[in-house]
Amino acid sequence: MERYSGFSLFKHAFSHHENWQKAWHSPAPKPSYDVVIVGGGGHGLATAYYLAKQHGITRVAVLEKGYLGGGNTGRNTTIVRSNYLWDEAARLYDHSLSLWQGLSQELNYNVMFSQRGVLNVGHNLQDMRDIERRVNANRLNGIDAEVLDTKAVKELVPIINDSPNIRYPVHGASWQASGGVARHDAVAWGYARAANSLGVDLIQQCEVTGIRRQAGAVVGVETNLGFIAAAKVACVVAGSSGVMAAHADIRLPLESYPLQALVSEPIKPVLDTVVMSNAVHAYVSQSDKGDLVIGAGIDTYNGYGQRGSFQIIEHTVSAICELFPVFSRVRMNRSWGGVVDISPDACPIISKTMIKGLYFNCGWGTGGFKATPGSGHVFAHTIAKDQAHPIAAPFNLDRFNTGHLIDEHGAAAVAH
Amino acid sequence: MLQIYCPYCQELREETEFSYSGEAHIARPLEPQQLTDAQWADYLFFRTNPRGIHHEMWYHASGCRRYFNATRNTQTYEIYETYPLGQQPALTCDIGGKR
Amino acid sequence: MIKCHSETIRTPLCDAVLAITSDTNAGIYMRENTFGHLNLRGNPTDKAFLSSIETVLALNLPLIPCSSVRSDVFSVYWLGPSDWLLMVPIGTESQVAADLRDSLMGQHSAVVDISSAQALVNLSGVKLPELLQKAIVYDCDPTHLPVGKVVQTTFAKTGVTLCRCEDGSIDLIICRSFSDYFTLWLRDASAEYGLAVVDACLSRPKVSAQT
Amino acid sequence: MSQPNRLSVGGRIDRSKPIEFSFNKRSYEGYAGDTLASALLANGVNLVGRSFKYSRPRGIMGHGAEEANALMQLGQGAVTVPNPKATQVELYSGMVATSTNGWPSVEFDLMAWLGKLGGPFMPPGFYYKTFMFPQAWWLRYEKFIRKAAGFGHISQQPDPDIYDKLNHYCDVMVIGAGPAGISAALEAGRNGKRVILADEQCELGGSLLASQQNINGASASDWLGTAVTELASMANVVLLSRTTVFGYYDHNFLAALEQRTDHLGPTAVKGTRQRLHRIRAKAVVLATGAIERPLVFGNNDLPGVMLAQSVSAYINRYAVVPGERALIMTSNDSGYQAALDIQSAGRTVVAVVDCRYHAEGRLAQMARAAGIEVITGHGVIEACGSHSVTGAVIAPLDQAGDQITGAQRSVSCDLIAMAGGWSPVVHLSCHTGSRPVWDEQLIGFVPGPNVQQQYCAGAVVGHYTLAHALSGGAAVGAEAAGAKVPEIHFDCGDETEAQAQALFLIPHSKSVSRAPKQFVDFQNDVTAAGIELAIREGYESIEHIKRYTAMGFGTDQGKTANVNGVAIAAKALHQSIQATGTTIFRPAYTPVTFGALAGRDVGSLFDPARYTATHQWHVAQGAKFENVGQWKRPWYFPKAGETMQQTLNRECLAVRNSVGIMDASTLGKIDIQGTDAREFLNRIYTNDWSNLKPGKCRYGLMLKEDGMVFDDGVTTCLSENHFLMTTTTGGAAEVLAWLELWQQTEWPELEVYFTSVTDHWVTYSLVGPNSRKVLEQLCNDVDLSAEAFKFMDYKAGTVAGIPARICRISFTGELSFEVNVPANQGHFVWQQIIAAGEAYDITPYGTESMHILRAEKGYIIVGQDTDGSLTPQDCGMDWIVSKTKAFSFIGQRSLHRSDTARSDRKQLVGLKPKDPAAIIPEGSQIVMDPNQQIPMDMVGHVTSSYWSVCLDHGIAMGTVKAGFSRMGETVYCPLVDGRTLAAEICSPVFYDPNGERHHD
Ligand SMILES: Cc1cc2nc3c(=O)[nH]c(=O)nc-3n(C[C@H](O)[C@H](O)[C@H](O)COP(=O)(O)OP(=O)(O)OC[C@H]3O[C@@H](n4cnc5c(N)ncnc54)[C@H](O)[C@@H]3O)c2cc1C
Ligand SMILES: NC(=O)c1ccc[n+]([C@@H]2O[C@H](COP(=O)([O-])OP(=O)(O)OC[C@H]3O[C@@H](n4cnc5c(N)ncnc54)[C@H](O)[C@@H]3O)[C@@H](O)[C@H]2O)c1
Ligand SMILES: Cc1cc2nc3c(=O)[nH]c(=O)nc-3n(C[C@H](O)[C@H](O)[C@H](O)COP(=O)(O)O)c2cc1C
Ligand SMILES: [Zn+2]
Repeated sequence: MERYSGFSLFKHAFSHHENWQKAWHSPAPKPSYDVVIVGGGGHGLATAYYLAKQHGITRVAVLEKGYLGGGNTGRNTTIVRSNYLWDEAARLYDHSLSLWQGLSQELNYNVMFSQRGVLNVGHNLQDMRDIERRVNANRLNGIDAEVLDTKAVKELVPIINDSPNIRYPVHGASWQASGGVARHDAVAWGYARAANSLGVDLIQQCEVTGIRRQAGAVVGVETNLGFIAAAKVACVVAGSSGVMAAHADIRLPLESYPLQALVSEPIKPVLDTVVMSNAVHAYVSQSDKGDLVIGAGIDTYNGYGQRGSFQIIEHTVSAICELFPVFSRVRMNRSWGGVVDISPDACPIISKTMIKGLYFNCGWGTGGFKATPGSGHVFAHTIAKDQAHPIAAPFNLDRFNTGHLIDEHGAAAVAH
Repeated sequence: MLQIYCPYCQELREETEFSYSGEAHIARPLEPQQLTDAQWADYLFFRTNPRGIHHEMWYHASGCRRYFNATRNTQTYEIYETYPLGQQPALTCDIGGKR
Repeated sequence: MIKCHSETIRTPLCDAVLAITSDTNAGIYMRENTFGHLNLRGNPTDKAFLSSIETVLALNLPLIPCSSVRSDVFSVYWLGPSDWLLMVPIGTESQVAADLRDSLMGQHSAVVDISSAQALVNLSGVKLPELLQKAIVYDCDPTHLPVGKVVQTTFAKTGVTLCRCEDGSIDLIICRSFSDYFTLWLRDASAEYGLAVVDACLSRPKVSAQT
Repeated sequence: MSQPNRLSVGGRIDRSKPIEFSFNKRSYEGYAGDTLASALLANGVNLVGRSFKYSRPRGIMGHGAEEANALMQLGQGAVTVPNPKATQVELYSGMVATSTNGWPSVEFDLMAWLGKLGGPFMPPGFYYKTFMFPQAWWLRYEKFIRKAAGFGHISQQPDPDIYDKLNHYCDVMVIGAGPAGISAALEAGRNGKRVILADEQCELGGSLLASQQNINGASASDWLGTAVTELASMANVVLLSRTTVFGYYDHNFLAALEQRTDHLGPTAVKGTRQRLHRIRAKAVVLATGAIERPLVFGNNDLPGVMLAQSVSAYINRYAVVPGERALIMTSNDSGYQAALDIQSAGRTVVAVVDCRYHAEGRLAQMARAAGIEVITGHGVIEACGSHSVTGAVIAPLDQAGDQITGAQRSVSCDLIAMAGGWSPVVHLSCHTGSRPVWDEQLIGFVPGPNVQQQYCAGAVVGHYTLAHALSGGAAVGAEAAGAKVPEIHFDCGDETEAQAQALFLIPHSKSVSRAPKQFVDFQNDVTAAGIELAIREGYESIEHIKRYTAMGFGTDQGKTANVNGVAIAAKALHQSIQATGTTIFRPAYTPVTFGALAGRDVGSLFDPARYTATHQWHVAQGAKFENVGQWKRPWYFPKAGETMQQTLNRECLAVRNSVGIMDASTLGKIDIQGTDAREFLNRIYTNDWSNLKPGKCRYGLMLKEDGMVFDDGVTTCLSENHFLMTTTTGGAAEVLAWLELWQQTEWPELEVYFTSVTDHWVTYSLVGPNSRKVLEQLCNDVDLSAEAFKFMDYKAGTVAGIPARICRISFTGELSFEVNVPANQGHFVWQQIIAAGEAYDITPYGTESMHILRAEKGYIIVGQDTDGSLTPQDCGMDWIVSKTKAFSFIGQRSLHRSDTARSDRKQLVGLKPKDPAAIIPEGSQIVMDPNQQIPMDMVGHVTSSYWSVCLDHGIAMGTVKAGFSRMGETVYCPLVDGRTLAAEICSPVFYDPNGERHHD
């Protein structure tokens, strides 16, 4: 792999950038692999990378039905934080956050992980109780977190409406300074490039249409490019997990819903942090290009359409205008949707299944981008060892049988 | 932005009048105590979640307050039919085919 | 602020932040009409149920979805397949409810007084169509919402029951606790047309403008 | 003359209405009817901004929504608008506009030096390759990068304008009021259908507004006038100009933005600035026209390089010729129109350069006849000039347009009009999920298969002649209306056109990577070389190319860029354009103001606030309010000079020692009737309702099917088959839907009806040892004595003469009566109670004191002490879970799952601070070992905590792992401020543990 650096850029400029190597190759699939990863989103690519890097398993193919990173990885609002309430979730997301911190260097691809801080705003007494609870739990778990009062919020975000007389006044917020945003596409591409350089095959436009089994164990996958043999198949297909499960004649505790986001036209920077409000359902940050990146709520109905209902956009934008009246004259440039896989406890499933050699990593719902490195890391372990990584263990499928859920939304901790 | 035909009000109404309440035709087990944890979990949490034909329940929350079923394509969002609870859909996967 | 002329009664809109006006050029006129409201539940396929109702009200329950029937005394709105709203002259609700319960004795039915739970607001004026378009996602065009049709839908962010009156005006039934939101919204949305409030008090039987 | 490029006759501008405006601090004059762009061009201003990445000088290239360069900062102060396109801004008097980029000025931009110097080091994706070292420095690099972010700026003042929305229903929605749309609307309207015709421009007419053609013998503008008059006369037709349909959603729902006052300027009389139209249509007619494609050649971004159609539009519609000496570069017939227009405007046409070897179309012949030089088989390979066009380099091309075949030569000119073919405006049809299809013949993408009831007419489906647009429009208009297609003939004399040539990148003598920049996406500085580089690096999917280069990411969403980009990529990938595909068009077609999307749903109307019938009284008493769900509940009633804690102390003591009153009207109330009501309650609640007698109340707990506590409240048996259920304030609507769900879906055989009566009844809790004495004064038809009216009894009677339902229930542990009267009489009864209570110093109290008083008794608040993860057992409420009911109530089975049945789950216990003066903050986490290193093992958290004035110490409730078996043990709460508070695990019932007080 050719190393990227300021120097390499400088060097290539003199040959008019005619000699850059491919970031990754697009080979035809081999007849068989040790591990087939279905889904070329951030999680799938990270899984492939860590399989190769940490476990030395390089006979790996990532099969992607569209283009790499074209799923939710390419359509999320890029918020990264780890201030989750429950110990299990906090451990998982914080593991991820620690991997984020050296990721650009590790991948030699600048994923622009920008720790500009994340605010979760509270609007009523119960919100504030929940915030206190979460921040305390975070601190004792070793995660940086603070409770801010209205004044401190205003200092961080001068344009926020801090009037006490509005319908949803800002009572305060939780603040994770180490949270922030990252460049979503770069995460997928960085992992793709690094995985490919370790020998992983990245096969795009390859849709898995069946999972072949023999005697209760996986033997490979059917695809539009033909059968590909593999003793281990790992599904990391986010919103399509239900469809994938059906290929193996199993069901998952998941439903897929449209989730929308939108961007404004680029404006001169006015917002340095990420501001999230669960109560009014709006999340906003400003990108390095100047556009406001805004996350909306999910549609209430199941859907695979990668688009949602207009009233969701209307509601989100009115919430944004309520929090930030100065945005009223800004204009929406584009809106889009993704398909998120919602689990009953708002926590992911990182698990073996009853079928030998079949693994699922899904259920990240509205908030799995931030987990990309950590998720890939623990999932690779789970696949390689056929045994859950300790951090992943609580996120097994069996929890739905035993009742040992990790109820992140029960505690009003926001997703994203 | 769906427009849904309420089989009770007998006209098309805007999505905002309704609330969605998940997959249809999931009967509550008559004797839950007889089930294993896994069987119970299957009823509680596990869903078909298909891409394509989906039978689902809607509640006409801001209208007649009736629950009813709909057959909808989760890929195109086209609604093929709505029908009262207790009835079977006219269109099923086998007829309509998966998309 | 609307004054209330009864010592004991304050209808939902009494507390709403509107002044009564005698504006005759307003684009929108609003008044609160007061009735007793009874919610009526029963099985429409049960002849006994229907006839028990008819005995008391001297009219047939509307069975066609989204329809209403009216007599000199009563109006009945279809709300759902086993659900009706009965409006009776104010003050008679307890009696009518009792009569209905007597008549329905032994049948699966329910008569519930909800007179205080809701307000009936009548809106009229040349700008009414546009105002309705602002607030309501339902198609309120007279071809679609003709006289007598009853529709439960949303008014901005609250629920509403609509009925087109003989004179083309619209009756809106809103929830008591949302009446402040309703009036705020109405005032804001009709500011460009002029809004006249034509009395909103229960105890005054006749419409008269006062400030 | 002050407007050197203005023609003295023609156009749709009003020369009698001159308009003053300023651009970049210089004053100019235009006319009514101008856009900012046409006025600037009239004044010879063609340098209007700087490009985003390389800070290159940019001019106006288009005349409408396609404009990529001319982004403005419009207006000043609170009303300033960032980024409108000058081509879409109608000129008004006093307009102040500035460029959005360029420092210190657009003419002399320092960033341009950076762009020039740094340009070679800034290929697509350069930032992914650098700024990585040292690791911690990214934020610093980013600070610098952010300095260059954004185009316009926003005001820090609140928006003074208002916005609103209108909902529409129609039979036929026609989008675009060019010849095709007008013709369609006429037919649909004539058939009596409800029709809406919307167009983004200030006048209906589309391309007719700039057309020199005739229709059936009349001039285009006369035909248009007649048609619009007819449409306006139809009551069933709504005409919306200045209205952009920006989104086409499912089930034929469309969203459109109408600009109502923007064209009047900020000082105009105020109305709604912009209006969002929300339209549900039975059928949709897309007549959105086509956008002309630029040609991609070296330095094609110089000011003075324009779309040929735009040049014609400026001349014919605005009477502005944007140059003296024009060179036209075309790949199809339409470039000749611009040539003819320029010539008839009296300016010089240097030549028409046509890449085709044969150019024999009608317009080409007319041009030749007019003496215009036509150079076939050539291309403009490069524009010359530093701040604007001063010339061009042309060269002969091979037939395919791939290679330069001979010597190049320079020509001098100050305007290059480019006609690269047409891109139908397929955007809206894509919003519905349909993908456009490449048409080899038309050389453009046309709408893909219809997903909804959608029709297309005119240039959007490649019907490029006026006659075809008109007749096609009439046909689909009739079809969409369900009517017979009329036999109307349109004679426009434009039926013949020669085949266009596909030309997406004009070759240069140097290779693409070395040639002067050949721009594809002007706004985002994406060049042909950039696209090729992306592909070279493996970003082969068109979506990767888009994301890697930012092609189509701009505020113009690639209207002029995407097709060229796709074609260039296809060629580099050696695959067809169809196989390469487009990127996805998404809403918004053009940008939409946030304020309009929000409409009235801001400020106090953002979310309804619900009030009780006694609210005004609370306000008059100076109550502080708490938001609970949508309700405004009195939180506490401070008296002058009191701190909050003093108020709470006073309120609590009043309740414990005399009498207090609380407005509990917000509790949800559901009337439940039917012979199976009891059975229904048995199934919904955890406890047994079989033997609750009429006249009795009982507390109930509801679980979700997963076994977790979901809601609670007291249900009263009014008569054998009649119950009144109360729910939490926030849960009321959800509980009603929940009851309906089970009854309608699972147990339709159960005869039971539910009616919400939350708003009908007010509920006043009259609480304290003197409560009976107060009530006795107002109630003479109920025996309130302890013997006759027992704890958990219900009786009907009158209070202050008003029919009332009275319950003896208690959430505070004191003797108390809950008085329910119809809300219309609520305020009256409240006042009577207050008056009657005067002798006992009756004290109104709010939710906060209520919380303290109930916590002293260990009663839970669902949603505060529970969070969806606690079972009744976890809450210490196993006593309320019936073990004998025949039917497996909702949630029961889940309680027996292996994890849920564990005895060491987190359990809700009382916590007594070791330091009696301490109040442990709510939300504190609980640990067993305060000295453990982080990460600490947390065993639970504090859910409720208060100062109990009655007990004179702090009290708290919280969850603790295996808490029930740890009674008496000490736990610790490490606080943010470094303190650690110790507490003893105890029973949550702190006060009157035997319940003696409320029983007497
Ligand atoms: C609008 C929106 C906003 C969000 N905001 C945030 C946020 O701010 N912060 C955050 O942390 N998270 C956020 N998320 C969630 C986050 O995007 C996802 O959790 C995360 O990106 C999931 O990554 P993934 O790799 O698992 O899935 P994906 O990126 O969706 O990848 C799955 C891939 O599988 C492929 N695939 C599916 N079926 C098949 C098949 N049969 N064969 C082959 N390939 C197949 C798909 O094409 C896809 O590329 C948001 C999501 C959305 C939609
Ligand atoms: N000679 C050629 O090759 C050629 C090519 C293209 C067009 N034309 C001419 O163009 C005309 C085609 O007529 P037409 O009616 O199809 O197109 P048109 O360009 O005349 O009208 C389209 C109208 O739709 C509007 N519009 C586009 N998108 C919109 C949206 N989302 N919301 C609101 N308005 C929107 C545009 O502003 C425009 O006014 C004919 O007169 C034809 O001669 C010629
Ligand atoms: C964080 C983020 C920022 C984006 N910014 C822009 C933008 O500035 N302009 C734009 O056109 N699209 C932007 N997009 C949206 C993409 O164009 C695209 O809509 C999205 O990735 C979904 O893909 P699809 O629309 O092709 O389905 C952004 C997307 C994300 C996730
Ligand atoms: Zn209905």
